[in-house]
Amino acid sequence: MNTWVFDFEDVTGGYGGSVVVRGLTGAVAAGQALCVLGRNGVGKSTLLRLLHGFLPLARGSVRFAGRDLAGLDPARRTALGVSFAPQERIVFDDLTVRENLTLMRPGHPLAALAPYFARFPRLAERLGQHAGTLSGGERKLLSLLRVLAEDRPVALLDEPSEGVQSESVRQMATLIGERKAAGAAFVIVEQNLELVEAVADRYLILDQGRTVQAGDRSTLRRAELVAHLRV
Amino acid sequence: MLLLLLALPLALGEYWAFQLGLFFLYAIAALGVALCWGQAGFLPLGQALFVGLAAYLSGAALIQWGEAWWVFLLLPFAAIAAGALAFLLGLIIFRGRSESGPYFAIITLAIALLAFQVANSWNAVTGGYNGMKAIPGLPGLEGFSDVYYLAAVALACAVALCGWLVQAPLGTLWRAIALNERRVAYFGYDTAMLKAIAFGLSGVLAGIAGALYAPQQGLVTPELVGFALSADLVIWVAVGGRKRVLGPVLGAVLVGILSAELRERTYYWDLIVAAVFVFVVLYAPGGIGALLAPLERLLPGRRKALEPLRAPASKAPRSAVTLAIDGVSAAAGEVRILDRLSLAVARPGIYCLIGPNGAGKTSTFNMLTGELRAQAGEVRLDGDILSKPTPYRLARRGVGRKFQIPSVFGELSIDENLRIAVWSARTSLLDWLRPATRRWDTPVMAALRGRYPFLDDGGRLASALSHGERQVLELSMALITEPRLLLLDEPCAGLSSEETAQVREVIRWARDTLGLSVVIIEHDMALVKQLAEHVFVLHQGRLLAEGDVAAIRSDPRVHEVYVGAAE
Amino acid sequence: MTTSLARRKFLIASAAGTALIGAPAFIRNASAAKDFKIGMFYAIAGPAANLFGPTQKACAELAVEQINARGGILGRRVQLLFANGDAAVADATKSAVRMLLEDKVDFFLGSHNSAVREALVATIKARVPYVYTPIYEGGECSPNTYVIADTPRQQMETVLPWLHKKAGYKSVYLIGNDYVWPQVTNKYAKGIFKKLGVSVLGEEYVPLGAPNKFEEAVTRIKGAGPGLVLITLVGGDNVNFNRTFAGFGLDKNILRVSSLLEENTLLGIGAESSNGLYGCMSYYSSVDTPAHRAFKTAYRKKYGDKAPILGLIGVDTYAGVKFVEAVVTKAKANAAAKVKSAANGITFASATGTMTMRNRHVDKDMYLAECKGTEFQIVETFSNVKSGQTCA
Amino acid sequence: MDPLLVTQALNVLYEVVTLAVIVLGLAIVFGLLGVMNLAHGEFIALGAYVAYVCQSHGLPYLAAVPAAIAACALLALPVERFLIRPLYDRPFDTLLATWGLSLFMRKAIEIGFGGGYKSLKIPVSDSVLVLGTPFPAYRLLLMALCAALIAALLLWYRRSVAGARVKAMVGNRELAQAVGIRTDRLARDTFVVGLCFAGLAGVMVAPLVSVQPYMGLDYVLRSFFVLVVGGLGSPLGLLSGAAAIGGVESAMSALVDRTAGYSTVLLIAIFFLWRRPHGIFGRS
Repeated sequence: MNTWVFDFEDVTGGYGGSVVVRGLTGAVAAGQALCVLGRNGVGKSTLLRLLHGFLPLARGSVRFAGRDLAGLDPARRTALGVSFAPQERIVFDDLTVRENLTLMRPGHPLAALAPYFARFPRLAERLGQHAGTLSGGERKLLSLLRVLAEDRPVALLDEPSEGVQSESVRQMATLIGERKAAGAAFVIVEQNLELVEAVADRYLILDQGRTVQAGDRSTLRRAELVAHLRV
Repeated sequence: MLLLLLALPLALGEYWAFQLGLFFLYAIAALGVALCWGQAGFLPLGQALFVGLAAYLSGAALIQWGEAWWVFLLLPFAAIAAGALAFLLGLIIFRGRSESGPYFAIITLAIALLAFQVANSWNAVTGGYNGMKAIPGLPGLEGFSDVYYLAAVALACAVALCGWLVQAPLGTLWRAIALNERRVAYFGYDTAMLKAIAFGLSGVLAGIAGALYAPQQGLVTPELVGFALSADLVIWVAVGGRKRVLGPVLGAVLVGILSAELRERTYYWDLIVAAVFVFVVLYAPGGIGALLAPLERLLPGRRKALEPLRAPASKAPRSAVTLAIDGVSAAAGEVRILDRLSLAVARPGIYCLIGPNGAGKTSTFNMLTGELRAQAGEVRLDGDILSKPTPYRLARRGVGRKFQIPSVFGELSIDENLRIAVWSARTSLLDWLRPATRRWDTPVMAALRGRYPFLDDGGRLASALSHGERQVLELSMALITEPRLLLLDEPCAGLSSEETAQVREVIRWARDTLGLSVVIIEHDMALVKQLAEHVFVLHQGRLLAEGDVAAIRSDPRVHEVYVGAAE
Repeated sequence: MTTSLARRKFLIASAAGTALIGAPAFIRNASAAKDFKIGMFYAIAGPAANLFGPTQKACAELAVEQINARGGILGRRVQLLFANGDAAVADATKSAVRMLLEDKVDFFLGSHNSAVREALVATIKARVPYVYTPIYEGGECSPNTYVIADTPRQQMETVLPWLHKKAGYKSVYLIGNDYVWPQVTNKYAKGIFKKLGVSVLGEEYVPLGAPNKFEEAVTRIKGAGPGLVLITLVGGDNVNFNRTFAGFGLDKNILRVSSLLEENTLLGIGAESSNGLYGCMSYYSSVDTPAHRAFKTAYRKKYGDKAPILGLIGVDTYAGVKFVEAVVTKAKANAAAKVKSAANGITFASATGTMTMRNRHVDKDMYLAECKGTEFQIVETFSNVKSGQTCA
Repeated sequence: MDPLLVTQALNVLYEVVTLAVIVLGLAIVFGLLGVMNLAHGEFIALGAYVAYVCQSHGLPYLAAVPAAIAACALLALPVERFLIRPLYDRPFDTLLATWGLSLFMRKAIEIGFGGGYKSLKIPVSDSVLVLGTPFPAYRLLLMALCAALIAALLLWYRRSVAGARVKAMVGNRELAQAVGIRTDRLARDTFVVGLCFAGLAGVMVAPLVSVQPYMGLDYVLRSFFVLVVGGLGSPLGLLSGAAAIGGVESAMSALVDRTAGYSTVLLIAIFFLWRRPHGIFGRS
């Protein structure tokens, strides 16, 4: 009996019959973050979409709290306890910031989010605005806040720091750390080393759809990462 | 076949000859609908307009000069007038909006409704509600079954014409438009013109039906212009099968005649037809015509591979290209995508465009090809300001583009895909009609075939290719057009390292042989290092840095946007 | 021999009753040569099929039954062959060709719109006599063609002067659908108004086959303030207009005459909206004449409680069949010339009395009806009104 | 004030407001789900026939409201499951399939109820003085009801959580699934609600028009025109489209005649379909 709250094994699949990722395996326990790293185009986003049921698995399995998620659509996976923040089209442009945050939790007081708003006062000021009017960075923050507000055991985040100013990235890292301390688990696709170094408990480095390196925090070496991420 | 058709009235009698003659005429009009819908991918919902117009013209001519033998010579003009109207309408509508979805169908429907009101109210010319009456039969063909022969011959000619068009380059281009019109425009084709030609020809076919309808029936009423016949034509084509040449003929003759015979005897007939129609739309898009597929395979005489012909030189300019983007801003909604972007491509070579996601790389391409409107700044191609660029115009000036997700024409064969590229900027209207155009070949194409043997397996459908093969096919198509400037969006995404290496070599080879400027959006820094002679780094819609690979690597600003702030 | 065989088959078929309705069709074909065949076009399938079709068929079959009971026409049993008249003209044409060439009918009978009539005229080309029955705009003088229909003269010449005398309207407003029948009717009516010294305050036409609403037209009429509105709208437009007219309260002060107002349309208009509405046609189911009482008794007897509702378009096929009987009996043949000379001045039965054929149209009794709820109350009978048509 | 002018102005307003209600169902189905439902008019007819059946059984007119909603919902569910759901993202085929459905429903109504005209008694038959001019009370009531219905729907769409979820699904289907919205069910419910609104519109206009099997034809094309002119998916678009199509038709009919009104509407529709398919306010 393992202690993983979320794990996947031999995940293989891609778009429209083509295979983009092959044989990926990973796991995360409550209170941990698994960071998935690699250059653009190596299949990181594809992996997250396979994990959350947007794409069908050609092979392999995904489990939440030991339960096989095969055959469940994304909405049901979310309802079970796995939040998902995609990389593109990350907020509902036609809804206000408040609606974005409360869509699935009608009547839930926003006050519970006060600690988050304290870190991102600009969002608190814009509660009544349509999310479509926010800047790219603000949208990323809103997307993250939405997932944190959902307060589910597992969250899958696709490049949360993309386009976000470095000061805010540090705030993000702190928030994710707090949620980890409260027992939440994360799978984070990321290229920003600062964030990775701040939150990662385990990591997975991909190249051309395959795992080239995996391990826990103790084996995370900045120099190696840079080599895989950059020129 | 034709003999059988001509002998039919002797076997079935005059009434059936009359009935069949009428539905042969309808079948000719249905062939036109199928040409638009099954081939070029747009659905005319008011086709009766052209049937009716030709019928009124033909009726008027017969009333005026019905005794004279040369009235026969006038009838083609009725059909041509209908076709000309269709062509002009098509050109105006398609020029106004490039897509051909359901809105086009509703426009044609609205035009037919207007035409019905005109035909119904304009008593002096059309005879109003009661119709244009006392139209004499054609000289020497006054019997009930006499028009049958004319209709049978006309139908045979129409089927032959459609069969030939479907085989001709024009047919390939139409089918490509139906699959992905934007992509066809990127190959330098005037898609609005191509669609207008299809619509015009469908108008001619409808016109032939109308021109013969008048003498056959002796009466033309406004309902011939109206919605009911238009709707019937669509139902016949759908049930008969819109993609096969004989589909609409089967639909019109079988469904049409069954309806005419059974509607007044079977109370629930309309219910049955509606149910069959819905069933066909949902579950049998091939219609009855699909049942013919096994028969067609039995037919002998598959064309042998013919000797390739050397294609004429491209009409696009050949000189080296210069491109200058100067202070261009663009936005989508509230979000600013390009922010005073400036960069220049001054001489042939390989340029890489890099930057984090959302930096505006693909948007830069979209802005260049006119899909994203620039709000400020200007773009100069060869020194001329590009105002209102379109994919078609740019392709004509030697600018090609390959998309990130390969967008080859899946339901066409590899050969057809390649031909669309070869014909780009080399063909005239006449070439679109000549079968010999299908044999065109160029040294670039031959060289690419040499590098990629799968391209020789021309009969395979592009949709059956692997992801990597599709990437290669699309790159090959882009190169075969022999552009001066080629925009490549992640040409190696999803390729194995072996395939990536091959693509890299092909790009280098193309630069050398074609004197080409290539701008590549690329994330794979290893590839950038190997390929790029010059790198542009974009960040938040602006040019952050440029220079050779070494200069970029040592730039701290680039480092920061990629990996986060240094400690 | 063959005759008696045919008769026996007919008797067997009749005895077998409704269960065998499919079978006699085959048997009838076997006896084809001897029967007197009438090719009848009526609304079998189409928008009008449920409105008029059952009545058209029932009335024609009643007439045929009566004729056959007396021994048929020239000793030949009368047989009706049916084709759809509520169809595209090309469909009607091909049915006519089939009846001409394959069924070899002796007479055509049509109850359908004018466009289909033109199609039949163009197809038959006078080879076989053709009688056209429903209300129309007049002017049909094609050779070998006979018309039972009400004409604009027969309608307008009676109702307009009568209402002028009784109600004294001084001005009139014309509204109709935009096609030939309303235009011709209004042209005729305007001649009468001129003679009566009535001023025409407005004349408007609405598109045929378009989704029409009448709030604006009714308001315009309200502003014009005529004493009478002459309505030549058809079908649903007629219903909508009259409901809107009454909805705006104009029915309290302004009289209405509708040219094509039969029982179905009145049901659609409804009791609330029919106050002050008049019609003038040659048939209403409430006409009270000895002939009509007999007709209705026979009709009820044949069709029982489920009998289709009686109305002008439908009942006129009865007169049509009776005309065929009368004229062929007199001419002793169906050859064009003989029928033509026999037809002029011939008198034959209609559902309400008799009609007389002159100039290939008929002189007939016309009835002025006032709407009382959804019933027609006959307020005046005009005897032997001339058609005003002068076909040679 | 000129009483005729007042009445004609009210007529224009009446036309615009009732047209907006007639389009409402299609605005939901086409505007939000992108389903070009050519059977929209037949569902309006269905509502009108349900009203007729209720009235002829002596029920109060309001009883037709739940009855029509029930009838439309019962029919809409299988239609969504077997006709619409397999054809999402195939707009041509949806167009043709719903067209087939409309032919089917029309004939079925004819078989079920006969082809004759049905007349419904007007629930409120008096006139009311408006600025000194009498105007039929039911028309005024209908205008008020229509306005209230549209306002309620808009308010619901703007303020309610369900409205926000629909908006979320329409704007970003994938993210909607990611946050846990069962989009297939929500789309089904939206479709059913749209058709129920069509039925409701049928109940409302039934006393004023000729109720007959072919009545749906009168509504469907104009409804599409309204949506094309107004632009899809926005409540403001629905109202501006209804104002443009209904208002122009009514005004032209008042100033010239019906032929002018009808032709103008066709020409406006052709122009918008051709040049501005995203409506008056839309970006091309």
